[in-house]
Amino acid sequence: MKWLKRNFTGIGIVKLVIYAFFILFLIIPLLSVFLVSFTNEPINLFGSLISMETLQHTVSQFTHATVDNFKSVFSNGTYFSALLNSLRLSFLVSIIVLIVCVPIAYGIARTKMPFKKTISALCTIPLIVPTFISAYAFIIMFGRAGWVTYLYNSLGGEGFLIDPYSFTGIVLVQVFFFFPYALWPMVATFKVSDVSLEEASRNMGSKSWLTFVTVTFPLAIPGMLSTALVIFAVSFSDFGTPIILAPTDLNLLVVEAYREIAGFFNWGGAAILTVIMIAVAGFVFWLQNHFFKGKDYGALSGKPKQVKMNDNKLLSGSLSVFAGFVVLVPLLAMLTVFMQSIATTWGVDPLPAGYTLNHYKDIFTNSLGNIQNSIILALGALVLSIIIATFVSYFVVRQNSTGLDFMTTVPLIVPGIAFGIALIQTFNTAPLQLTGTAAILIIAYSIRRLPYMVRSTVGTMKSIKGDIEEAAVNLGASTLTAAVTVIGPLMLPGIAAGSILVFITVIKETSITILMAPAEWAPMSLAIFQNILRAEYYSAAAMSIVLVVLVLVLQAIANRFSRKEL
Amino acid sequence: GEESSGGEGGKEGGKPITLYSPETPELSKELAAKYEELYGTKVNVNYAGTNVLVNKMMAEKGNPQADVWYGGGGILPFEAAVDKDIITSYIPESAKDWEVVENGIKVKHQDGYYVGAEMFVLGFAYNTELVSEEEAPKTWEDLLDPKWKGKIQFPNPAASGTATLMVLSYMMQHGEEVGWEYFQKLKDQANSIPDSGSGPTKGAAMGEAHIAVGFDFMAYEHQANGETVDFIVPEKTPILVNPVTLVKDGPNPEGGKKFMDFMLGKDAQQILADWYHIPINPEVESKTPLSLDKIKEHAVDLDIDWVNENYDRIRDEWKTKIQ
Amino acid sequence: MGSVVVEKLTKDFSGVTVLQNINLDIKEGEFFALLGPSGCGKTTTMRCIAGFEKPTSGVIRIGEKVINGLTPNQRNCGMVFQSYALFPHMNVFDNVAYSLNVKRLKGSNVLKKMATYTRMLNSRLVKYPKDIEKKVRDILEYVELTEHAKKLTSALSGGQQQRVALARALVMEPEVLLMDEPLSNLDQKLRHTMRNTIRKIQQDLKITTIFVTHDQEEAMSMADRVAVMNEGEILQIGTPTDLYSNPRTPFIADFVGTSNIIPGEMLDPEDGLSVIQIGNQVVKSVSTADKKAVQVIIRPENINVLKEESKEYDNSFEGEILFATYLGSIVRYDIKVGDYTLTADTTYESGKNILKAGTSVKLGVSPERVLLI
Amino acid sequence: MGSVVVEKLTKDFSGVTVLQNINLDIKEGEFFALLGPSGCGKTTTMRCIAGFEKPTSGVIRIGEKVINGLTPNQRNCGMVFQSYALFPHMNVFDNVAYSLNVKRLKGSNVLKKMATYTRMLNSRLVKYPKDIEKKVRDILEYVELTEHAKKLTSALSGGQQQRVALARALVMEPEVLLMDEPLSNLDQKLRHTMRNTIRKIQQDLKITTIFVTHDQEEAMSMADRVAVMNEGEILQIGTPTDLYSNPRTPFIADFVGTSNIIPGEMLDPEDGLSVIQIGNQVVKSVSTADKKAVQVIIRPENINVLKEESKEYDNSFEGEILFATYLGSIVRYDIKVGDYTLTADTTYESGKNILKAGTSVKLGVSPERVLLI
Ligand SMILES: Nc1ncnc2c1ncn2[C@@H]1O[C@H](COP(=O)(O)OP(=O)(O)OP(=O)(O)O)[C@@H](O)[C@H]1O
Ligand SMILES: Nc1ncnc2c1ncn2[C@@H]1O[C@H](COP(=O)(O)OP(=O)(O)OP(=O)(O)O)[C@@H](O)[C@H]1O
Ligand SMILES: [Fe+3]
Ligand SMILES: [Mg+2]
Ligand SMILES: [Mg+2]
Repeated sequence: MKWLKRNFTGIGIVKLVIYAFFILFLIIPLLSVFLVSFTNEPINLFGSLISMETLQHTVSQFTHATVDNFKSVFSNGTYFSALLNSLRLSFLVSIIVLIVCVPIAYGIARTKMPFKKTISALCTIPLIVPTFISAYAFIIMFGRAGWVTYLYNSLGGEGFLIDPYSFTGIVLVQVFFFFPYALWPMVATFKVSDVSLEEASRNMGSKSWLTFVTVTFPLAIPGMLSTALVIFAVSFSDFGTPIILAPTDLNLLVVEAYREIAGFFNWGGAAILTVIMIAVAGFVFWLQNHFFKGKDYGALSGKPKQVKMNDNKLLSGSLSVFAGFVVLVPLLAMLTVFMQSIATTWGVDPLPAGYTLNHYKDIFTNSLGNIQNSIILALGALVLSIIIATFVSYFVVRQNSTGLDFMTTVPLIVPGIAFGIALIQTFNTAPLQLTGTAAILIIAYSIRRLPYMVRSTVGTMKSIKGDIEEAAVNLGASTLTAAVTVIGPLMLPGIAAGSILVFITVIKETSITILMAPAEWAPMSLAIFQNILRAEYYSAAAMSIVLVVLVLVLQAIANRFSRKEL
Repeated sequence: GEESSGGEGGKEGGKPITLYSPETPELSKELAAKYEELYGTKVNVNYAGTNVLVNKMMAEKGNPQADVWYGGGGILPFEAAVDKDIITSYIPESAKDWEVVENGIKVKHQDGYYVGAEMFVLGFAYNTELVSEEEAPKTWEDLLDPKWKGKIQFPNPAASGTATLMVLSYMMQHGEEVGWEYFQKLKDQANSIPDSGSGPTKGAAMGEAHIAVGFDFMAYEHQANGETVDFIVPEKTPILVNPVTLVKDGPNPEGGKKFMDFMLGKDAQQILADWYHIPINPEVESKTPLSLDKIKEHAVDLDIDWVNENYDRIRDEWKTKIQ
Repeated sequence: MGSVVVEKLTKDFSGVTVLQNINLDIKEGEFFALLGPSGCGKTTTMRCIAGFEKPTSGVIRIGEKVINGLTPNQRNCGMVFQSYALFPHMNVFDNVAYSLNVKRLKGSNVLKKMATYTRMLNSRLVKYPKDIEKKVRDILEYVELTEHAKKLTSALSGGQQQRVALARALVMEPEVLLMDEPLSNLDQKLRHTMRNTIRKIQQDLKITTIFVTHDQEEAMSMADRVAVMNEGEILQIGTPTDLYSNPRTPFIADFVGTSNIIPGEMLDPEDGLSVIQIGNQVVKSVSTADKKAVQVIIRPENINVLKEESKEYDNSFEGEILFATYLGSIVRYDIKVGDYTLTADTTYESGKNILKAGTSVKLGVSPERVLLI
Repeated sequence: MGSVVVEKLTKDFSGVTVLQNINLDIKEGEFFALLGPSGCGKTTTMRCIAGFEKPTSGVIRIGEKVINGLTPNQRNCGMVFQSYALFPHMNVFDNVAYSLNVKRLKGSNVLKKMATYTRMLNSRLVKYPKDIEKKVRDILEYVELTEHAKKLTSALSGGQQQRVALARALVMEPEVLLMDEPLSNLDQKLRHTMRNTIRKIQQDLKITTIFVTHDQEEAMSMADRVAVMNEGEILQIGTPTDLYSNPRTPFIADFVGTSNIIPGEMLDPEDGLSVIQIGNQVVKSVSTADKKAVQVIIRPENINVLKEESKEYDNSFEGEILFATYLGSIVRYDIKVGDYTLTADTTYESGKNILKAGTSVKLGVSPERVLLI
């Protein structure tokens, strides 16, 4: 009773709704897939609630449950080595990405770096390109017949400049194409930091870099770790890159899981691997929480300070050069993709055999509807994730809802195909028949991409001091109103960063789309995928270019819009 | 559910048919359009990879959404689907009198769970700028020639059905011990072993590989796009039909059956031929240099039951035995 | 209605007791000051009343209602935060108008609600209604910020920010107003104006007010009653004059205005006056104590610094100036008397010289000005 | 070496002039106070000197060196920020030790450097060397924070935070020390101790110090010289007594201690004293002015409130008590005299009654206490 009373406030209801949402659309579906690892057959949980027959069927399934799958997975040594390989890859990628991102993020958020706008725009591009396209682009550049290899060899080099079919190759592709996942949230963290602290440090004799290392950087650490978790998970669960680039002796856990499920329809095995992956994510998550418990510094205080841009020419110049170098690789890859999109064919030679615009013509005659669908679906998912993420980060930071925090991190690590199957299995029949609707697609997108938003907003939220919110509540606002009118707007940098990530990744999402998109809602990513399917790499490339242009245009519009409003 | 409403199908209009097809989307679309043109019934096409579609059908078991399923890179996924209890038996009139196995090729399921619509040949794609026709390997053993070291790609048997087929057929012919020895050597020849069945052929087209293992139509499709690839049918090699089948408890079974009839008819077979597939209907001429007649002496005898029994084991052993 | 009662309030922070058995009984409409050294628990007490800290134990009531279980926004306590806690994304006007907007959200119709919400998110989109506009303008005028109304709070000076915090709390006309050093960053002139403004609003609206200040002059001049705290405990509660004249302990005497505190020993009374032995001198006092070892307390302004002996004073000592501090209207001398150093304040008269260190002086103190504790 | 010279300093914020033609000439080792109403530009002046704001025009020199082009860390100016600016990720000890760590980074060998870096990032990994440890301990003792050394700054009370900020600036022993209201959140007792501490350190090390305070008593008692600012301009610079006795404008007179300022008209002098007509009364003064319309300035403590007429005073008026404010050691009366309201301060004597509103009184002012501007 008391509990009810305490939680039946506006914000309490919101919390309940969010929990219900996640339990319904994430936990139960995943649970049902997990159960499959015992029964080896699809299970209809909700159906069992309304139909005796289904219930009996389900019960009989459970009576035949075995733990064979577990035995076979745990007795198979390859999975253990796959796990170790995956961990090695993800840690390495996370660390390199953090190192690469810190200077660029600082440059964008806090300096008057030359070409800032251009660099910012270029930094979103790597996200837009589907991983297999970027992996192929990498081959076209660095492969045996790649143009970079060609240049390198004609300059007297031997063999590869970089071997794309190697651990290094995978690391490089992931670093260069995943770094924006960390970059944008980090930019947000730097944007909300309190400048007077840096001034204090400078005043005590620190040079600007020392100030950065000892004050700016440590203050950004909570936000940064929050995003490192994203990189870790994205790298850990990416299979697009390794499936194309992994040398045969490098087995990775996701790839194994993907093979189990996609190649052999072995849901049981895949479910177990997924559980292992979630456990790993849980461990990393715990690690992060454990080491940084109580270190939410709250730099943005109730004594407002103005953010001042660092205009040290040397610093901003070199940051600009560094950022330029980092975006150069994805940029060249994009250029390669672009060349591919206007090529008739592109074989052994360093340049395409001929040029054509037919691929683009095809797109504009056949796929305009897909583009429209993509935008609508992505906007839907975006709005849903903004709302959920704002509240989730509020609960996580202010009310210490670690459970919610973890729950919104899990989708990062669950392979898309597993999550899609889980959703179909759960929502394919009455009482909750949602498959085939745009609604479930939007929900699935939101849940799957929400972590990017949550990580980013949690980071920003942590830098907002509690006294500001207390003041709002003290002035009579309910916690809900305070969250919406004070905390929300202050989190804008974080929300903006998250929005870029969510919007783009939803637009390029394939694994769930293939499984769940109804024909009338087929988005762009599905069209690209189909082109890949029919080996139409040139059209796929053209589509990717269209996607990139589309996102850049939308981003420019959003920028202009938001600058006017805020 | 919406089963109660809707007509019997077959007449003008009628209840739409849902087709699940992992084959080239444009091809499937053409098939659907042709059917609609002929019978006036709308055919909704759902494309995705074979794996995705099978998983989808498994997940949808409580309330299946598809009526017909066409294609899957050969019969193996269909054999598996029989066990998964997601397809049901139906053989069109025109295929009633076919033997189950003709010329060593299994063309339909013994209990009628699927029927072949076209032929796939496993062979070698090669980049014509890098390799001349004479040089190109003619037998599976030729692949071990040292001159191909680091120049071959083949799909990964741990992931791709096409590749597992290659492994199994070799083992059936030469025994397992010789087989493992062979594949260890083949693996050492390869510069990449992608997961996807079509990956190696793509690699050959890009010049990443000189020789690639894959199905005939993959190479011919690239060739038609202007890429410098061609295809060799090895001396003895697995040849498979690519089937079409009726989904169990689909929303429109009558429509599904009619569509299967259509698939074996001349109109559909012509479309397949136009997409460089080898039609199963001998009356329709192939667009590629290959035809049923020309390839049947290359076919190895495939004991599909043996394949079904040993599939999982061999795949697991591949993961541990081949380093 | 608006009385505030705190009973046996205790508060721990991870095991460390910060407040111990705090009891307050603040009457409706009273102006109540909390006085105490830095870190003694004043802010924590306020935060418990406002609902931002959960008391470890104890009961808090506003009017008749126990409010322990209420959320901060249900308590109707305005608060001026020691850290200001301004909304950095809003301009001065929006900051001040916040509570009025919130009020408007209650019970009004949906359209109005929507409009108010929008205004709270971006005040350029929806205009303020006349009544809010007027109220905010008025209070901004009071705190002399009218010309800064449209500035972001980050473009304000420290004192201006503090005034925004003050205006924001005053405008909501709460039942109970909590102010945590609301004037600490203002210059003396402005402080005086603000004190009058606060006093006026408080009396007009009969808001029960609790006020933390580090400045006993402020506490003395504004408060109806003052509570002196130290180390998480309340030492004495009383009217300003009461505290000044009858401090219960030397600590209080010293804290409420500077004091000379000297340990002494009671001798037998003489002529109805107590006589106390300090070192080799004696001091006479009108007050009495019922123990032998006493603390003698003399305020600096009650020590008269004379050039020559004067019969006027019953207590008279010889001393030597150690140090002189010029404090504007007064000059403070540290004077060596026997083994002790006494502090004495004299009115500064311009033109007259300040006494140099080393000067010998006579000190006179009347027995009425000598307190015994 | 450590003198600070500011010449024609001007500062605009997006077109609005906040500082106008500021000229300061602060001698080496001088203790200099900036006094002025809230928002007048004190903090901005400091920030220009410390290098956080770029002057729109003007030259700033420390010693002989023009420092306009130097970055803040090259200026060796310690600063106590009005907003404290404590590092929230460090505990009290690490905050205070920061500048000492930074110093250690210069010129020492690589190993030591590495160790220092590590310590700055996480002080649990590398111990502090004895000398830093000792210095920090000492300064923490001065500011009475020894027992809080290991706390994160967010777990401190407002006053404790301010003391950390103070300690952090003092420990670095800079050439020039800038302090922006460093004592505003401290209680009077602690303020006194801190004033002495600051003064002592400043004199020991001969640090040129610029000090902003809202409290003229503080400015008067601590500073060698005081500059009074208003609206971005400097009005007068002088020693405390100078400012108090000879304010150049009524604004300054009023700002440096409370004043009664009354416009009057000069009549012919009498007995060597100026005679000024105010309303229908006359006032005599020892000071003179060479214009007719003058401002008469009388400090509240120089108005003696008497029960009966006294011959002692050359100036004597009749008045009626309007209002009495109790300020601890003094009682302040607002008294109606003719058309004017005067403020008068009297020493409070416990036991004696405070005069009630409505009481008729006589006021006496000696001509030496009447200032003309
Ligand atoms: N970044 C800014 N943009 C615009 N105006 C500003 C900015 N910073 C300060 N100001 C204005 O400049 C004036 C002087 O500010 P400053 O902080 O120097 O005052 P101050 O004398 O320190 O006052 P206080 O005693 O209240 O701290 C103020 O009116 C303030 O509003
Ligand atoms: N979150 C916390 N964790 C641990 N100790 C705390 C915390 N908050 C406050 N304290 C301690 O509690 C004591 C009382 O703090 P409080 O803020 O109430 O003091 P205060 O009387 O307001 O002092 P000031 O006048 O300096 O603002 C202080 O010693 C402080 O260090
Ligand atoms: Fe003060
Ligand atoms: Mg406090
Ligand atoms: Mg200031």
